[in-house]
Amino acid sequence: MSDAPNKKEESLFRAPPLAEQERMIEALLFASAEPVSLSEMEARMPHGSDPAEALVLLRKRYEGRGVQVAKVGDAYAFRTAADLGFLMAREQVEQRKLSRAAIETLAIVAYHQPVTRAEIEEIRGVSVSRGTVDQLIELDWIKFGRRRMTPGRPVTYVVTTEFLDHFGLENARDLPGLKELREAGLLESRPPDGDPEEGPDGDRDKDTGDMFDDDAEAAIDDELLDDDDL
Amino acid sequence: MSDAPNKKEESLFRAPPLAEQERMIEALLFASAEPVSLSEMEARMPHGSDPAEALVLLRKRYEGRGVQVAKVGDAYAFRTAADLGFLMAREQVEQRKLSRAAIETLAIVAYHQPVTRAEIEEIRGVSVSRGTVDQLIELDWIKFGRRRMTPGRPVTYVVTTEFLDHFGLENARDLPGLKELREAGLLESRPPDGDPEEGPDGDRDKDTGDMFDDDAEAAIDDELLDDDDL
Amino acid sequence: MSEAGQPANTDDWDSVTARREAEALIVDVDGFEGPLDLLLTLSRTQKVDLRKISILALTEQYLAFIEQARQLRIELAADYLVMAAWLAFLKSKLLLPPEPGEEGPSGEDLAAHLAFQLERLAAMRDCAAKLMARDRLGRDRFVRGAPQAMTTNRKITYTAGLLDLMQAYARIRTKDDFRPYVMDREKILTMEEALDRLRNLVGYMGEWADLMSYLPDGWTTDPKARRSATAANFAAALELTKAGKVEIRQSDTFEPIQLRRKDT
Repeated sequence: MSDAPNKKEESLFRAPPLAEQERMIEALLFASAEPVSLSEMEARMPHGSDPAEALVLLRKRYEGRGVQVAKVGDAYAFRTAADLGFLMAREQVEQRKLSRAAIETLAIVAYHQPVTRAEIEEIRGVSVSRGTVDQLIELDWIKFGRRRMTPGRPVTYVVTTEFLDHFGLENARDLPGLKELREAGLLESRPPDGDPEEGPDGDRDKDTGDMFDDDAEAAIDDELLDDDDL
Repeated sequence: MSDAPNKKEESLFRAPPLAEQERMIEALLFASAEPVSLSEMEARMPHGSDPAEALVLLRKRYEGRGVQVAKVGDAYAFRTAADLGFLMAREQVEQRKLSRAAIETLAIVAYHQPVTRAEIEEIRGVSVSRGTVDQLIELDWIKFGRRRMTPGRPVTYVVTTEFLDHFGLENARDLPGLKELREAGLLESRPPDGDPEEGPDGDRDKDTGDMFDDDAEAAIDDELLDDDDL
Repeated sequence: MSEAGQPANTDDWDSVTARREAEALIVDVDGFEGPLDLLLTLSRTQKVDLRKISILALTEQYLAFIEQARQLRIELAADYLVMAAWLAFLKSKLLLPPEPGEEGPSGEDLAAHLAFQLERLAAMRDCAAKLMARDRLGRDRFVRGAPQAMTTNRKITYTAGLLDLMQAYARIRTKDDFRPYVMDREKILTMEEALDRLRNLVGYMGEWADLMSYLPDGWTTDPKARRSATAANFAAALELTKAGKVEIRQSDTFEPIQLRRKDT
């Protein structure tokens, strides 16, 4: 009990050893929410301390370490070494299965592009939710194509290069047609009465044909700029 | 775009040098106020890193420094050295005044975990008010453990990682005086047998023994995952 | 092991100091955390190791305390009275010889248990004090004052293979005239049929894909059909593997079985 005041008094006259001061600054900088100025260090440390000198040692100690003593204005703070910033952001990839609505919509865009939402709905026989289209756009698998020159100038959808990459296709035209699908056993039911040849190169040849030429691509960009429908 | 997978593949084969891994852990632990688990470190560090090994180096490096690597459960954190607390008057968090009941209940949970409310009451000889347990849960110092497989399937309480962190314990086995209490038979529910042949470590060895053995510890972790009472 | 059986030593209790202490206790009765706490406090007047405490003396003290409280018309919680009743019972057990053929624990056992409870409570109090005196976070040890945000960007990637795409398209295009596969033996897919079908699909198998994704449409919902189709498909997949057409793998027991085309 009687030791404590003595000890304190002693420290009034004898500053702690420099190595001890270095430890103190280390703890102070670590625990402080704001950068700490020299005068503040001095105010907090035992009387007679020389934070400037101890700081030199501390900065040297942290040279090349994972954190560094940085000077911020006239104050000091620990900062993550610049080359290790990548550790702070972590990417976690989660795989999910695409919903049935999304995969069907995607398939229709792939086989029928450029295709309007109304057409997608007609083919699927159910309405297509905004979310489904948005999701496919966000996935970078479909994008807006040229507006259809019909009343209302509806926007069309086409597949993207990313889509082709992902599905390992050179071109959307490489997608097997219905006949091939059937031959591959992918169609379990009897052939539909419609055109057996119908496929991506079916009767929409003209529409599809110009889909991937340069003009169309350029047009798409324009579209997005003046599209007030979004 | 096409670079990324290559880069990743490369890192599959070459983990960073150990010294570099140590820097990374240093940066990670400095960045976080909460303890960082080994698995979290591993997830953030380049593939093939061995944080456990690098941590040994890091802990050694900070021995006696102003900040220290503390082990908290299976996680790690930098904490300022306890002897320098006096510098941090400004950072001091006002410690919530705990009632005697709360403090005793906390100690009982820590030393007897997993422990039921009835057991706490039996030890204190008085009923435990709802508020006491709530307060400790709110402080994040205790949590629900696995239900006891006895009639009524009562819930049990165990201490948390935050508890360990707050009181500077690596794990619950490091509680002060735990060994002595066990040897004196004071962690049991009945007095040591009077039979001089048996001694305090008599036939109830098994009961006491498993209070802190690995099975029990593992059980505590499991608990949180499947406890549907929360 | 305890002195419980010995006659009560009430000398201390009669002393002026002890009386004063007891009166102070009564005034403070609200401050006690139940009868055990009160007993523990009373036991301190014996100034002996808790292990050597005289339970009988303690019992006398407690009963006297309750009696005084009653005289002073201090209302005591029921627990205190229950304890008093129990201690009175204990006292009689300690003082009277056991009745022949009596069942249950002896007075000595009960006294030993009470002594144990007191010791255990005292130990816990001790531990609590030690715990609270440790170098605590936010008081003696400090966390990083300027933590940096460590983010985890949860990136969701959607998996869909070419096969899914084509199957989806086929499903839509054939919806109108779709009818379930009808066979002689309903709900039984033969291995030959599965093999024929899989052989055709091999060309489209790129990356590893779940065997189950190759089940024919219309065979996935009905449990019986699904079981048959799964078995047939699996057997067919093994055949194709044997023939060197596909590769097959399973990461663990009960994990999905995956197939991919074997590049030659």
